[in-house]
Amino acid sequence: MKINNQIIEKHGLKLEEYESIKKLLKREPNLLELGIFSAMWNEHCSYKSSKIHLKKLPTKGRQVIQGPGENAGVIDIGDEDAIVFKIESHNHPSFIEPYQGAATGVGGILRDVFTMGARPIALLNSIHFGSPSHIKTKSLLNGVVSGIGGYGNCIGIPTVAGETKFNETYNENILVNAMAVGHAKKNKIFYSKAKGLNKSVVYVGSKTGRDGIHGASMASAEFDENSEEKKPTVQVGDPFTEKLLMEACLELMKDNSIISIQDMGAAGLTSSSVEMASKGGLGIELKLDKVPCREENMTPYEMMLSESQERMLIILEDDKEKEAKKIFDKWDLDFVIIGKTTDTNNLTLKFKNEVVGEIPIEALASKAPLYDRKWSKKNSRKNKINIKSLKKIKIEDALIKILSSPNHSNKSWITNQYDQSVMCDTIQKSGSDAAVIRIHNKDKAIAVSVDSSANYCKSHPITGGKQIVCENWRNLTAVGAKPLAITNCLNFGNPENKEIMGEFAECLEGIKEACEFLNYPVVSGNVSFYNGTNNKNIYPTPVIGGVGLIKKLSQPISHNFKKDNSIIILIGKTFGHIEQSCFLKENYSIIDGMPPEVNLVNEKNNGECLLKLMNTNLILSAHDISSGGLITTISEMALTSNYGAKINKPKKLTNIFEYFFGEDQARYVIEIERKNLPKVEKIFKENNIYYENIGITQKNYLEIQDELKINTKDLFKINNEWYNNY
Amino acid sequence: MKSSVIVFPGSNCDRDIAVALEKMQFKNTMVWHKETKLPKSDLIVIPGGFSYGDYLRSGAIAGKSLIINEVIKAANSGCLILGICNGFQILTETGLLKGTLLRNKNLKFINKDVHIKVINNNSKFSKKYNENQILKINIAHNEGNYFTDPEHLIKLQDENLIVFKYCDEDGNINEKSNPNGSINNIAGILNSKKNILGMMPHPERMVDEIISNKDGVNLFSSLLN
Amino acid sequence: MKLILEKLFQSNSKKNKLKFSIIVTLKKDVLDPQGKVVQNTLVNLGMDDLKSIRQGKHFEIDLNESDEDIAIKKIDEMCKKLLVNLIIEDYKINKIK
Amino acid sequence: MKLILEKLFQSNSKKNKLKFSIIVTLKKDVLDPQGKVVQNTLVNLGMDDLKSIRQGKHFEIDLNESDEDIAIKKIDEMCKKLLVNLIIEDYKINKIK
Ligand SMILES: Nc1ncnc2c1ncn2[C@@H]1O[C@H](COP(=O)(O)OP(=O)(O)O)[C@@H](O)[C@H]1O
Ligand SMILES: [Mg+2]
Repeated sequence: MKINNQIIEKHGLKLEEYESIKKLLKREPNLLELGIFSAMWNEHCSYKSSKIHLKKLPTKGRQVIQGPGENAGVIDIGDEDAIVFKIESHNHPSFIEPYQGAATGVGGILRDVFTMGARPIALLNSIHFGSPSHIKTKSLLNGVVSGIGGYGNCIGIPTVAGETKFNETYNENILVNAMAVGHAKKNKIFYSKAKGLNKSVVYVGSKTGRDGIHGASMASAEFDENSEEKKPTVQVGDPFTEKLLMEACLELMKDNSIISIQDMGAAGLTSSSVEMASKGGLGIELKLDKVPCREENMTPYEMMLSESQERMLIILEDDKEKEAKKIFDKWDLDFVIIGKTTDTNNLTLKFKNEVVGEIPIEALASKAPLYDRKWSKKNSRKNKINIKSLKKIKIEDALIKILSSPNHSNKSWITNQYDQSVMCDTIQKSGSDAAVIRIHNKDKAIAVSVDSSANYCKSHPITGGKQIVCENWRNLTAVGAKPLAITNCLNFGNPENKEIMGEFAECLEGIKEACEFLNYPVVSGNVSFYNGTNNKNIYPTPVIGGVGLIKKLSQPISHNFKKDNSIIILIGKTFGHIEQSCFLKENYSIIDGMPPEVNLVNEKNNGECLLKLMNTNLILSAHDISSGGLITTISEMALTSNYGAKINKPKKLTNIFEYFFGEDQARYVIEIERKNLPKVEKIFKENNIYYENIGITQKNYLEIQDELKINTKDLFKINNEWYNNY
Repeated sequence: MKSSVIVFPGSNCDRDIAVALEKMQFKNTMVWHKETKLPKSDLIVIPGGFSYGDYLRSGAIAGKSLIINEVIKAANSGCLILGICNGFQILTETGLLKGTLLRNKNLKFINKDVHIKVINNNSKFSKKYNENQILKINIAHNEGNYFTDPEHLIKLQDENLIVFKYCDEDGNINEKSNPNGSINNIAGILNSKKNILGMMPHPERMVDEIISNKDGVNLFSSLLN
Repeated sequence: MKLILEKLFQSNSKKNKLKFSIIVTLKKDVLDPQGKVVQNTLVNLGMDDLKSIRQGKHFEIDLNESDEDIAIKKIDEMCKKLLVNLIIEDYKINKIK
Repeated sequence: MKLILEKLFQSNSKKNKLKFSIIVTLKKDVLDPQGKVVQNTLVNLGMDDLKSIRQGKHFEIDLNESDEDIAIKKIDEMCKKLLVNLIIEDYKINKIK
């Protein structure tokens, strides 16, 4: 087949890019080679638009064993233990087929983690849907949630935390980000870098079918009206096979037979083989006749570009094939030597004794295009909202509006569909600031949370970027964990648009600043561009997934009030920042102005002081303040316990709505025993912490003097109604 | 006491039950499904999970495995058998327990802590509980909706073969406290000879205070002689 | 009362209820993990002659509708709206009686 | 080599492979939670004429066997041994080709 412009475009390549391909090859590629270039050079694999910005992120620290660049990041949690984690997007496939899209998203991220030698111990997800009233939303929500559950439950890894948000910006482009966390031994981490000549390249796992051919290009292409018609062969997840693959790989990893291992993710066999070879500075030769195929008459093109799930590529030490095969036989999985490492520095593809494709590895990897795309700074609206000019409402009504809104409703409808307890190490499940997972057989635990704030990022990307890192850090701190490192999933619109590219650059600037200041490095991540339809881009939605350490396990801190008549303290300064608040959005449909300012010094100080208090057992319960402000936080502490609270009216601040609903950062609400007040205050003063004693807990009622009195059982009902009636 | 835990491809609560058994001082052995001999054991546990992906019908394919013949032999000679969740489904598929487990009435996977009432504390599996004791225990399943024919249901009642029923916090057994649609709120049953217990809730998840509670402990200690 | 009468009348006038069967199958080339496992199991049980098995769904539908064309249209709508996942599944409607 | 020849020969002699469809339905008295929910959903979607819907399974089987009687026997065995839970399900075998 002669390659023409149409074919080039169909492969998602620009004509200039095709010219570079010819230059690199010093000839015209054949169709197979073109397909391989298109897979490797698209945004998803090459990071061509994002790379120069990603380079700015802090990725180092004493806690970091492996930063970005491998299948997942690795951090040190003391003793011989390491935690391996990463987040990844599966947005476009999930919009087309929500169940399978979400399921295979979970499957893919799990492989990234167990490829590195870690047993997965927790799953998280961040899912964003369009407006609840949009016709597609309900079935997408249903499909995505049961897909996530379907995969995680079957494979037997608890899904312990996440976030679920609705915003019309996602009407035609939902976000499904899945994060996996695994536990490994520090000295038993496996990498993808190939080493040595003439080593066997082994294919293990499921057979290759015509699944998602060009899925990687699809993931990087904008939707248009026809995309529902295009219907690429959807990848179907097979969690059962993944479970077998995971057990088999972990079993093989017990001895020293693996040189390098890499899962087949986006762009399947192509990207996995190229990645191993390029990292090792080697060539690789594949005999495609050997590839286990599910369908008859599959072509080299199809084999190289198939995105069939539950497959891995392994490079083995000499003479280990037999032993290794035994393990895969035991688990009823294919195990086939399909090639070897070479010194040619080429990817060489043979089929029926003929070379059907030959490409220099570096042309696919290091010489892939790199763009410094134009970007523009955001011109943020600095509008101030004057609450007094708005229609008068009662605090109670405003609070009910928030607690019963889709975004703030209790998520049990979702989380009850996930097995959160399997593996018997889940100490704290969904519903708290962060989930807490014990390290098996150990007296320590990790805390995990994922967070995003698209509205903040839209209105002022730098602040928004900083804010999510802080919120994530705060969520871990609130359960008594020392935050260690993050992974991030950067969901943005079309990078060829300079405003979108600006949102990207500035969000990253904010993330970088916060991570640097908090010593909270980025160890892995994923970029998803082209989220949008017909030139309508989604709001910038970077998602942060954080991992923290609880060194010595006692009962972790949860956020429900524990006792009657204990003291409630607000940590951090309240300015009453009401712009971009949930209060204005839910009650007045106003989304305007700047997000709350982020003060990294206060953030760090307040959080570290809170950890000190926790380590001296002075805290009964704690909850960070985020969307919805102080009163929403207090309500959440009340509605899951039998205790309410009696809160004083603010003395200084003029406007009571700004005080109770403002979303100023770096704040927490804590509950302490009366008798401990002097000790706690002393620690606050020593550490220069601004705090206010705002009230006490009491039985059954949440109360603000003269303003509000509401039964906690009613609060619970209000908070649960929306999902149950949706 | 010696116990064996049968491991199928796709079992995923096998480690959890092994940890619980060892914590309760059982001497436990894991048995891979392809094996044809069972080690000598006083208790055989078929754990939860998704054996063979729960494809076809949950428990159906595991019910055809080699080792199951040995389990059936052991059961017939009076060995104690405990099937939890997927294990219960496998036991009904092999016919060791009657009835079947259909999809949950809401067609969704359900994971949460529910309450169950000890209906019969006169069995080897439940003797350490009090009659009518209310336990809080975790369930996690897609197909836990127990169904059986009217005659068998009568038999279950007459011969006191129902060990656990779903109830609410105060012990009320009704439709509202029935999480999955099981007939008569049944959560766990015995065979006529009372040496086989199948139950959907997960007692192995309830043996550690820091994780949950200890309401599952007495099931295991009942089995220790 | 009026309502009940009307309903009675309605169902009388449509006495000849129609019955349909719908067979939903996975599209060609779409992975069928269930079928795969079932196939392996059958082969292990000694069924060597089995070449392939694919699993699908079946629905049996009774309609209060005596006009066959209308009925089929309705069934087709049900398939498209709920019963079938058109992205990965095909379906066939058969009249049983 | 011998093995390959034998295989070739085998598959030649049984050229007329047969294809069957099996429909597995829940027995009448068995609760069908899935069918029930589907039915409610369809009625909520406005399908008032729906009288009842029951969900079952469908298998499509290719056999390396040209003798129809033998084939049906084999399929029947597959049903009894694995595909059908005879306590709660009924089944029907149809030849497709
Ligand atoms: N899709 C989901 N999967 C699992 N847990 C979820 C999901 N959505 C929300 N949650 C849980 O619900 C709780 C509330 O979420 P959120 O309001 O985002 O918390 P926070 O404001 O503390 O970050 C958290 O414990 C979170 O883990
Ligand atoms: Mg929080």
